[in-house]
Amino acid sequence: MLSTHLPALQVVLPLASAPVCLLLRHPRHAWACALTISWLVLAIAVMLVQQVAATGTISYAIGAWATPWGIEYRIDMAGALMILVVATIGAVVLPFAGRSIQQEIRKKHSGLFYTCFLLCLAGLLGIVVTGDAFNLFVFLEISSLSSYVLISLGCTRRALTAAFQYLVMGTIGATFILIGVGLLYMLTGTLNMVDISQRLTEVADTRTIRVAFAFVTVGVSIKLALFPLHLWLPNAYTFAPSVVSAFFAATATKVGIYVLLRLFFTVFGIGFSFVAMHVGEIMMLLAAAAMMVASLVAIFQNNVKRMLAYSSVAQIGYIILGISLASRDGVAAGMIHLFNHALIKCALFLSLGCIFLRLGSVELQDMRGLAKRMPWTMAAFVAGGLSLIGLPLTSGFISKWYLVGAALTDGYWPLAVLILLSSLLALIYIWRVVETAYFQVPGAGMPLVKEAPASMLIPAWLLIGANFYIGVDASLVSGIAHQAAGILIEQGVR
Amino acid sequence: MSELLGHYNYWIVIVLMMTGFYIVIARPNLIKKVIGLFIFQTSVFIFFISIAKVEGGTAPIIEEGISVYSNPLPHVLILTAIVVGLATTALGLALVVRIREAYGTINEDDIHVQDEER
Amino acid sequence: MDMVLAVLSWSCLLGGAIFLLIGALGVLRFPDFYTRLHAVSVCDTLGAGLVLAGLMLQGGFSLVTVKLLLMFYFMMFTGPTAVHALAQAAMQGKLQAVVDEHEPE
Amino acid sequence: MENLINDVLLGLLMITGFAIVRMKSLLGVTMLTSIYSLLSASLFVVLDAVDVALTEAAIGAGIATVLMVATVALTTDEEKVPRHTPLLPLLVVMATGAALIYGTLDMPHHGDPLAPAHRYVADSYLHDSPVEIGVPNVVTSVLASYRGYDTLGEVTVIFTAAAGVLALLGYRTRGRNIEAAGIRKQVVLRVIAKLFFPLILLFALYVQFHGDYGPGGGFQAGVIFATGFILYALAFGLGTAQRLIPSQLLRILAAAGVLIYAAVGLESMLLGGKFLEYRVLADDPIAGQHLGILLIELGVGITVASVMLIIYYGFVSRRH
Amino acid sequence: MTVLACIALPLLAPVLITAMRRWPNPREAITLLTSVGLLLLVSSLHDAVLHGSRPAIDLLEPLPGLKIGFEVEPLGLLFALLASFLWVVTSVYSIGYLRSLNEWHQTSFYCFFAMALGSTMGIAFAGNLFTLFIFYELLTLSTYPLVTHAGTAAATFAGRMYLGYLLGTSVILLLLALIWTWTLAGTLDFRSGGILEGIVTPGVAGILLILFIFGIGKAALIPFHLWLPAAMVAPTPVSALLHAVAVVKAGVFTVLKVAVYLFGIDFLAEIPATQWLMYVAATTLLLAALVALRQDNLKLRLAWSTISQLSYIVLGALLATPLGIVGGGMHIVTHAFAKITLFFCAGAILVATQKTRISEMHGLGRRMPITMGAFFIASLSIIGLPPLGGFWSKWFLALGTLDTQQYLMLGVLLAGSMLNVAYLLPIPMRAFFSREPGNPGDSGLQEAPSACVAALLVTTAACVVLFFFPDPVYRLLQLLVQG
Repeated sequence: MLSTHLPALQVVLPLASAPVCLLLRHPRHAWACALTISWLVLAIAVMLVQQVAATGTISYAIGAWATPWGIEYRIDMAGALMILVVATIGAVVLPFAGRSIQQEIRKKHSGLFYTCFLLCLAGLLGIVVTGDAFNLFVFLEISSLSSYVLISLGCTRRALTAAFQYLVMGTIGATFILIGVGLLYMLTGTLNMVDISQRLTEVADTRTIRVAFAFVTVGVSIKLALFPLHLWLPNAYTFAPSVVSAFFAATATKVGIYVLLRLFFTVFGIGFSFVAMHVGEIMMLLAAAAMMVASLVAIFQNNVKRMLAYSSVAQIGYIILGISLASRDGVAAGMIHLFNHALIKCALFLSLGCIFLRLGSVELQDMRGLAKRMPWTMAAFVAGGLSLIGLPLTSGFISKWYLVGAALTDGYWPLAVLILLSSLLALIYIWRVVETAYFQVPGAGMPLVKEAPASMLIPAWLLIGANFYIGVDASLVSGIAHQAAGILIEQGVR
Repeated sequence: MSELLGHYNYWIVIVLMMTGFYIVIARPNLIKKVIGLFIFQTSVFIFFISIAKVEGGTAPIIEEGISVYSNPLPHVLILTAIVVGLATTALGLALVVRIREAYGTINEDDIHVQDEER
Repeated sequence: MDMVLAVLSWSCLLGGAIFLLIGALGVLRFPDFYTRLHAVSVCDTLGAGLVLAGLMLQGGFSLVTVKLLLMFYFMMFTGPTAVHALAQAAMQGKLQAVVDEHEPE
Repeated sequence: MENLINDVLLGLLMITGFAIVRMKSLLGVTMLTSIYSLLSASLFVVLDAVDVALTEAAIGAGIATVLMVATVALTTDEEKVPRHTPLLPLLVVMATGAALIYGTLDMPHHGDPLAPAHRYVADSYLHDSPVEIGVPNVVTSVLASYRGYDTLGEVTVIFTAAAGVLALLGYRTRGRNIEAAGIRKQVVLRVIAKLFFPLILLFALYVQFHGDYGPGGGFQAGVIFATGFILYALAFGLGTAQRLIPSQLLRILAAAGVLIYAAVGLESMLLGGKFLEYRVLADDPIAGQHLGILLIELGVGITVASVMLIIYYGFVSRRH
Repeated sequence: MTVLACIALPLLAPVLITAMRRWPNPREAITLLTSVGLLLLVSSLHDAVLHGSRPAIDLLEPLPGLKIGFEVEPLGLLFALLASFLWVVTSVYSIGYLRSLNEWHQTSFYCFFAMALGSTMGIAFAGNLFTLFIFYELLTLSTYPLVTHAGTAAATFAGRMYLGYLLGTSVILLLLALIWTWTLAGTLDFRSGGILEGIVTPGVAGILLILFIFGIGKAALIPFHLWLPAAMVAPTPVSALLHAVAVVKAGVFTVLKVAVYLFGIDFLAEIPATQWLMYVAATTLLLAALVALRQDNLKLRLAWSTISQLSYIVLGALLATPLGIVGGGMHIVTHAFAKITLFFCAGAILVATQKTRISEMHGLGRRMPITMGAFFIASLSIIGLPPLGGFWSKWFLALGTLDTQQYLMLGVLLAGSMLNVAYLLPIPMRAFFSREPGNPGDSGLQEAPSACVAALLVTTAACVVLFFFPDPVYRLLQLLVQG
């Protein structure tokens, strides 16, 4: 009986436990509460994935109102994959948070931190499972508002300006989405995404719909930090608490990409998005620019968190590149990289979190000779870095393999070269860290630090392990991604 | 001509929206930015409510003897959006207060200069 | 009868509008804070009052008139209080009135 | 006549908007913003959106203004002249505006009753909701029942804002009376405030429970409720207000509101319905709908009111 | 199973080596035991392969159709035998070398050395190009710490060059070629006769070939050759085994595999780009030899010589004739023995006299007659004079050029050998026949530690033996070209 309510519970559980978390006075209790919930959420997510795999797309009518009148929760294979990503990262990051937050955030704020974390989790999950355009906006705002707060809790004052910058850009993005949804509603009279797509066929060739498309696309692109709308991201990731950077890098932008997928394929359809609006060509160009420019910028960063943030912008470029091909292979490649990059980036940010815990800094110059002091942490960083570069037997290799393959199949060989060139740039910036940590002698005034505690290392290594597992046997991920891409393309062709 | 008569309403609302948008992206003062966002959002609300208007209709509260009502759905959406807007504004202003305490200024250019110095 | 009511209500409305205009002009043209408060009070009392009266005449004996009466009642409280509070705040803030000793020629 | 009012209001909005761009005094800008909000609320009335108008007046012109004034008081009043000429923003804005205007060309005309937006889902709301839900105010029935989940999200959003303000500004929980000495002397103000305080709360309750039949509901009521306390706090000082309604209580109430809402949803799930399916709450589906709407509006009201106060306390207690 | 053991043994040895890090003797015993064990394991495969069996095993399938699997075929076996035999020798040598120089971080040296060997085994036995690519990258990564072993700024810089060139070419060009081949042919398995014939036009195949040949940066073709001289900052045993045998030979080995099993010899001959790539190889061959002439640092001269010699093998592969392939395969073996001897000598000189420059080696032959004698013999082998192994490989390569009427290439081969004479022979000549300025008297014998001397004697002897018994090598290569 309960199993039919899983889609609703998936979102309501973290949403309803957030207020409880606020009431818990002791930070430890709030942490335990958030941890339990995040694991339950993961369990639900796994069950949902199994359900979707067994029975196909799930639809859940909230309030039992039939689809165009009420709000529908709709989970297909792509959505299931996304839920899995978000829930997994949430469940992995929270054990890490216990220790890390204790150090980085003032004690009286930790309850609030976990409240906002759960809200953000609920918001992101809500975005994924909802089938209603306006409901998407609402949950987008839940996740955005909570993420502004989470970022502003970073320990320097620049966290405040980063959060403000994100707030301004994020709100502009959300308002653009709102405008787009309004225009769509104006011409179709409905808010349900599937319903919109059906009614859109009659009015697709109007200037209003074209503008609606443009606005929604730009709005979502701000959220997912597509080059050149990524300006909020480097600061936000750099100055947020370590856990938050890890969580966001793996989920927030990814969910944005998922929304973009939904828009292009489910709502507007390939014929409109890619043929009439040429969004494929535009996205391809921007993605290629992101891959090259952001990677180049990353090379010159001295703050490692910032370096990884720029690397994220570049990696988002990869994912968008796959999607812009609008072929089954391309979309599947994009989704595979979405999944893999979530794991990799999260692991990398977690290992930086370990470093920050002991060192109080993630500046490159402070990390000289660190590998001796924190061998496990640095090993995790190197393993993640190798995956980011895309060396074989890592998950990064699998996604690059598919991406290059998809680009070649569609005849875009310069893109294939660009993808590989950009991974070479990744090699350079990762290697700067490796050289500093392994081959330089620590300076005279460097503190004698210990290895990070196990509660923080285990989550990082779990992700690294998953990453290597995927590198060795990617059939599960690639199977889900291909199935999801197949459904999306099918919806998109109509 | 009918284009003009049928759409000038929307055009004015678009001008209003763009006024707010301009304040957000052109002004370095943080309070002004938040206010710009507020104006931008409020104007979008007006746009939605304009969509909902039905010529000759009344407020969507069912009463005997009235058959034409304005569209209630955008009203519902905007009720939600107003609250969301307030939440954003409150958070933005709270951030401004904290930024002022940390930097001693609420001018984006000055803040930038201070960040560069370090 | 209707005619008379219409004329009465419209003259009330018009009168109210004129007073509001005068008040606004005063706020713009008067030299300092305290004199401007004078102008504002005109808006609150005569301006708004006459408009409300005109509307009541239009509404006749119905729930609307009761609501308008309530509004008038509240405005009679809030307007003066607000002006009073403002003036006192200005006094406390040591805001000086502009006293122009030289008559313009 | 209606069109004329509409046009005049739009014109005033434009003037206010441009004035906000030009004006350098931030306090002045705040006032203009309040006016802008009030004007748009009036416009909403003309456009038949009474519920929205009430909300906009209470939130936009009311609470938001209070917060902006508080911020200006905590920071600075003057805006520096920007160093660079904002050419790029101007271009971006022009392009965005041009795109939107281009988009309007294929829109149905303003007020066109045959526009697709009015013909499909909205039409059936108007027809079916008296039968299915039995509440005259269609906005309430859509808000609370058909799209009740959005409203849950909305309550969560406002709850998030409270958590955010708490995290950013916090507040002093102990009642240290920090009102300026001046307010003590404001006898007239205090008397009037004392007089109005119960009236405002009464009105809030009216709006809360009259939402089914006329404009109103949990949001508006919550905001008005909070306004009453804000007035009280303004007249008698923050400490007094906090003794009346302590911060810790607000925290609990804010959480409780969201929990009530979620509990209604989960309860209907336990009773064999879908999430937020109110009709299973009572034997009679219509009664169930009424009960559900009543409960969730209560939850909304409680959360909104307490969140508004939390935010207000946060801003005001920041004053040194 | 034996195949897996061959790869796993050296990859797992580091665990034990690390466990024994406090006790040098057991630690080095483990290295020695492992290397001997590996040699035995690999040799046990020899007979089966010679009789036509091809032991194969598939491990994993990361992507559908993309397997990690191993298969023993003649060329791979030859390479594995070579590498594992020389590992035994080098282990002995490095124990003497490291101990007498008191190098730091010896444990990590042995660990990474063993891992590099494991990767080499993986390359040798790879059943498809994907597996080969994985171990190719693994080899780069596991040798990186060896290159930067010294820990100096120069070593770090060299490490950057090393990684940049090897990973860069492999990630951008080789991987691209790999994925492209996969999308075209749907498989990356090594099959006799190739997998590309009939699927792609010679034009496309030409582009692919260019990507492959340049992508295999370990083959050190101009312009991707600079990593090899840079890597000479590594300790001498590393240069000896890895940069004269394992790493560089892994590169040319891959070239041979690609030529034989991916393109197929016949199809390769049809591709117009082959001719152009041959010119590139010829240019590399001559230019690198010319540069070698001007090097004063002994190890650098040997490194440039290696670049030149590698091009012989690439050239052999590109001749696209059985004789050329056999010549290339032979040269892998003969050059390996000769070059490792030369490096051993260089190391021995460094250990005994701390001298690295050729200009300082006047009269060294009197003090280190064994070392310099070995140096002389190995030089002759590289030049290709009988009665030394190097003769056979050059012989077959020359036959290959005649077979395909590439007379220009024959000229290049001969000119290359002339240059070999010019840059190698002056060294023993100077050592034996000129006197140290300012130190006219005899200073007595001053040989390197006996472990070093023993090692270099073994390899020198092998150079000679190969001339008289080239048959085992030849038979394996014959199997390769016959399919």
